[in-house]
Amino acid sequence: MPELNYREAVNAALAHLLATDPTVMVYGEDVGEPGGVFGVTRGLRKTYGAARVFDTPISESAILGSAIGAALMGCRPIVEIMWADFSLVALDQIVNQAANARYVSQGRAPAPIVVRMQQGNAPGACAQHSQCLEAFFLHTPGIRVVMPSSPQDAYDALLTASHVDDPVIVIENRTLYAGEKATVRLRTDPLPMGWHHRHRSGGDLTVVSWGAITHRVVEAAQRLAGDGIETDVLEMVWLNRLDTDAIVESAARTGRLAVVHEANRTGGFGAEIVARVAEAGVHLSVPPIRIATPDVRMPAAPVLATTLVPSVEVIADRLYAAVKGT
Amino acid sequence: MPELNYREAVNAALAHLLATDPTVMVYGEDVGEPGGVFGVTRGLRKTYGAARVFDTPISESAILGSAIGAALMGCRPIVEIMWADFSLVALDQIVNQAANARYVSQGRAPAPIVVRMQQGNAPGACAQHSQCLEAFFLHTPGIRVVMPSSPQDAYDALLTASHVDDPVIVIENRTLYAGEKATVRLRTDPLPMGWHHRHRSGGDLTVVSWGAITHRVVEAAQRLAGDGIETDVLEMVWLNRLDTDAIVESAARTGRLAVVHEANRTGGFGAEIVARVAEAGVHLSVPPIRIATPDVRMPAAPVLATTLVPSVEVIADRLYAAVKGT
Amino acid sequence: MTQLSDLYAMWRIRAFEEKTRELWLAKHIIGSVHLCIGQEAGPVGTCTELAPHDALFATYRGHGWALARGVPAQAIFAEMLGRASGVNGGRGGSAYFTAPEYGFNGENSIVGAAAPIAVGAALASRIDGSGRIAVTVFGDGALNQGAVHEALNMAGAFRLPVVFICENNGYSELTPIADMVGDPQLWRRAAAYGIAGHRVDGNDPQTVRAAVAEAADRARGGTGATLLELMTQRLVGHYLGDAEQYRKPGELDEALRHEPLARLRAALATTGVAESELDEVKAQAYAEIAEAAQKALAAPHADAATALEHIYA
Amino acid sequence: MTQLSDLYAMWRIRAFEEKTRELWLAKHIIGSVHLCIGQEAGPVGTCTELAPHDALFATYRGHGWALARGVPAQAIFAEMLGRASGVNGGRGGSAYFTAPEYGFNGENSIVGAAAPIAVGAALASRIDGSGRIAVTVFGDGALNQGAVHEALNMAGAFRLPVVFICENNGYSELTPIADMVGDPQLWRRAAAYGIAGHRVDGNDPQTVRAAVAEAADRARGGTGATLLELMTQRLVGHYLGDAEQYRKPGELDEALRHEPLARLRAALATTGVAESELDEVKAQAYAEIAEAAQKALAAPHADAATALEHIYA
Ligand SMILES: Cc1ncc(C[n+]2csc(CCOP(=O)(O)OP(=O)(O)O)c2C)c(N)n1
Ligand SMILES: Cc1ncc(C[n+]2csc(CCOP(=O)(O)OP(=O)(O)O)c2C)c(N)n1
Ligand SMILES: [Mg+2]
Ligand SMILES: [Mg+2]
Repeated sequence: MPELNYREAVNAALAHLLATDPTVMVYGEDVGEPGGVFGVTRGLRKTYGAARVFDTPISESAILGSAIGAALMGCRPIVEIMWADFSLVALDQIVNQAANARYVSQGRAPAPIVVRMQQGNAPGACAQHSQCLEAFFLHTPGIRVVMPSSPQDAYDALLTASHVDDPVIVIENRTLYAGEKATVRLRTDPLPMGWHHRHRSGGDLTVVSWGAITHRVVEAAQRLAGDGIETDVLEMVWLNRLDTDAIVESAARTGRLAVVHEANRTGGFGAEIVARVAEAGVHLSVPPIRIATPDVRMPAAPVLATTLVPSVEVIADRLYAAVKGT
Repeated sequence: MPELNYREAVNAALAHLLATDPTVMVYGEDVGEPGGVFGVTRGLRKTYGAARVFDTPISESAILGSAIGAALMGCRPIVEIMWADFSLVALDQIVNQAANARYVSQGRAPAPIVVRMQQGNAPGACAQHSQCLEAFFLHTPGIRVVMPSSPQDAYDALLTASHVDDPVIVIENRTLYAGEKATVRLRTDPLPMGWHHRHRSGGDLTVVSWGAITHRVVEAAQRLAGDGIETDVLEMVWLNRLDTDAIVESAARTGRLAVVHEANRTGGFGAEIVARVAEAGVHLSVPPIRIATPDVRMPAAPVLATTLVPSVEVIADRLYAAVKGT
Repeated sequence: MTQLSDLYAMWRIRAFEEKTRELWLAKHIIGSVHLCIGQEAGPVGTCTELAPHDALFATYRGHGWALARGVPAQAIFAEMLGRASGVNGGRGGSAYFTAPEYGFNGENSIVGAAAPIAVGAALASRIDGSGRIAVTVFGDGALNQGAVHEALNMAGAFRLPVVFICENNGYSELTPIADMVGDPQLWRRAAAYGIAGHRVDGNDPQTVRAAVAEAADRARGGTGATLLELMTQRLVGHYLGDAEQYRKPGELDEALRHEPLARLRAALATTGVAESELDEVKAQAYAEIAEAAQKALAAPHADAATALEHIYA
Repeated sequence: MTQLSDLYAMWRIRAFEEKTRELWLAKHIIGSVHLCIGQEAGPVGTCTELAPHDALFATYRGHGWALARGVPAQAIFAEMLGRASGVNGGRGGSAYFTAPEYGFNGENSIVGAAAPIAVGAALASRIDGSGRIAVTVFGDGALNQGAVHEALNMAGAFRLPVVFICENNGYSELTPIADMVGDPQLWRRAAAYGIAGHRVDGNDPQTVRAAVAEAADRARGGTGATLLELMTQRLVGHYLGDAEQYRKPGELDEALRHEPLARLRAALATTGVAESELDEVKAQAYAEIAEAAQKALAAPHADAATALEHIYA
């Protein structure tokens, strides 16, 4: 099993899909010849040819719309939107087009596209290159959403997404691409979608998170363990399909709930998690909390941005307070 | 005080704004000469001239973007997006542009646009003309959102929106335009934003809703009153700014919470309401409920659609069950 | 004889649209309906040039295109009537149904959104060996939509087998297209994309056919896309219920003098086809359509219990 | 003498960009930075033709435009350095700052998004009596974005006072524009919108100036918009850190022979300006910029406690 970083894992998944499924195409801006602005698609065009791996004009509606059209004809396109923020120039194609295809045709003309995008803040990024938009896609019935944060999940998410017969948004994170290498099992049979990870088991507090910020959550949870606080840390790799039962089970057991996401607080998917737990009738001993970026636009200066996106310290402090009541 | 239906109330507000503020422009597709596909802007072009009231190409990005540009120059444009669904071809201009203008310029270059749109299902409407998208705008810091459901609120919402120095999305509903006339006070001093209505006062159950479905909620609440169940019915006309305190106060008092919206359930703004009440530490005697359109695309056939959008009966039954536990 | 079959095909569409209006007025059909009365020559001239495996993407004004492509009238009526036997079981309705088994890859109720989708169908044919070409139909106003521009550009840059058909009926809903563009000769936009462009009489099925045949050849031959501007007029409102206050005096009378059915009928009469035969063609079309509507009306409504099916695989 | 002041203005931009790179390499500036080295003639030739009340909208590659419009170098450095004294107090950074008090109405980090915004600034001038014209700058690749198309069309249809400036530097990020369009003569797209269009040498400030002057006259005269394609080349990567593997062999050497500073210097030398004077102009520009950077570096960082201000009015 090879040692791969996140970027290499995505690349390996794409290579595998191109190699095994002749209907797979991989395209987007700078995706072909240059191999992607983050190097994720490097080498694929050379191996799999310009008809299947190619660059496009700066035309997100054409990228997404054409993916839908190709999927309607039986292909399995995997397209890239360079930043989740840019999907907003073409959201129609995801929400009004891809999401409806299966339902309206009663299953006869589905649009099983895979849209890779990456999102979130990175040092110095401006407000137009920093948003976490998963909540938009999660409020769109008909669309699946997965947010891998490790090389293994990056590989598995893509493999599964390409085999799922629904449109899937795979949300990556550019701060992870060049991260540490890990042993990645290059499975060839896709996992069933919907998995999550329990990073720690504990009885004091349920902590639910997803995406890159999970790394901070895990670190914060480690610190809490040093204080004798045992958290149950769930990373929901798939947000749709979501394993609500796992969350409810944990929250019912610990009696305390925190949700952590990088997206802005109001209307973020954390609200949905809290609502589902409340609706399930789980009795919490203290009110649930959401740890998120406040309702703000993202400033470019790192000195400002770092006070907004929850840090390990902020997460640890708030989790601590949730348990110790301070 | 005149008797106006919803459409006439919107028209009256637009006329007042055009008459009193020379920087107001009113434009959009079919808005000028034809007076709008719903007749909302009828007569305005004739009175206020083609430079201020005009039709546009079918170019939502140009409509929204140009509104921002005009606002940056000191104008107060009021533009129409014919259906909320169509905003998805141009969401960038709202989320990446208008929402950022004030923050990034530290208040020196705000974009106080008003975007009127209407949304929701109506009999026979297809999946691309039926969505309720308020949750998208409510997850966009920097944007205000108001959803009037009565002629008076339609008038007041627009008046206030045009005076607010932030971008405001005014979400109307086409099923209301030709509704019953009501006495409308044509105030000239805008109300401060953020208001809500308490349609009924009661101690058994807090019911929070917004938009056109509020009419069904009020009717359902009346039925419940017949069964001796007294509900506290809050219509949140403004969803941003939201009067969270009013909701929390009511829920704390009744110990029961239901949120009703027409938007799809998962990731709808109902989740935010439930989450805020839970976070506030309100002790509910029964789990909160959300009554919403399930996670589905909207079928055109009324016989199908009516089983999906919560009806008065469904709302009444679920509210009843929330109180009586059946 | 092509011209007689064109006449029949166009009467069928006309009859279908008239029956649709009748059903709408009688409140059997609920919701927005966009008729193509006056625009029948476009679909009839085009669809004979398409192979079964070609892809066709239309708009909300798509009944005529679906019929010309072979979708059974009864299934479309049933769709608009919300019947289980509707081509989409009532999910799509008048303005958003699809019938891929007939090579009719769907209406679309978002202006211009199908153009990039059609480009994707053409992209697919680069790798699937199908030889498919893709045709996308939209109105004059749709050319002002960003997505259409992106589609035209991508098709031009990649020399994809796409035929872009713009039905220029003079209006975008209630607004004259001439007021919404800098150059009302819309076909000239093709040059910007490096693709072929032509404006043709869109009320004559033979003229349309010849133009489409040439464009389809170009597409199949691998030399690229075409933008065809079909000049036509709708003789009815944008949608049912449209008060049409935007019409100039005499405009409709003038339009009636160029409308495709009267024209073709007159042309055929000149070539010696008997009036009785021409009447018979019309009568047959109306009879076929009446029967289809009748059967659709008699079918059971969609089952509400199925409303949540097919959201996900 | 215009040409000497052009030389100075261009050296100022060059010096600014080089200093920016230095600060980025030293990790004083964090995040994406897009330099306009090689493209200095566009902003310098353009901005002299704009009145203070005109509106100018640029892109992430906007330092040169801001400088030419009069935004102080120090305030831009401070912005990129995240200082409280930055032109937006560090909110915008290198790629998304605005300085409306200088008639610089902002960079934009969404490709093409500023074009419709500029159209709105022109719309406003129809009712506010300001006589303002709006200028929007974007790259070659941006012309393939739907929003730019919609902006061009609206400006054409309404004959609005807009000058669309396309800086064609041959690449959209890492991809050659020639591969992404059907016709690489981008200026020809103007015809589709019924507006004037020209391609000019974008590396000569005087040529740019003349073209902009004509376009501005047209705009001020009420006869409509113009699309100007400025042919230029960036001598550096798309962003700092770009490995530029997409360059063809010899491409940069060739580009260096046409780059605006060397050209103007050589031209001035031919007309008899002393080498020493030319050196002095350059030295002055570098000195001014070095001092601005120095001051910016010395200023205090933005105050984290203010990060939540100005979200709403
Ligand atoms: C993106 C979008 N904007 C607006 C509309 C509303 N709308 C529906 S049809 C139409 C006019 C289209 O005109 P044209 O393209 O000329 O087609 P026609 O209806 O004349 O066939 C408009 C504006 C829409 N459906 N989608
Ligand atoms: C809508 C959108 N899509 C993609 C991007 C990513 N992106 C940033 S710059 C760029 C290339 C722009 O090329 P061009 O317009 O030629 O301008 P240049 O950078 O060459 O000045 C791209 C694709 C973006 N910022 N916005
Ligand atoms: Mg039309
Ligand atoms: Mg470029």
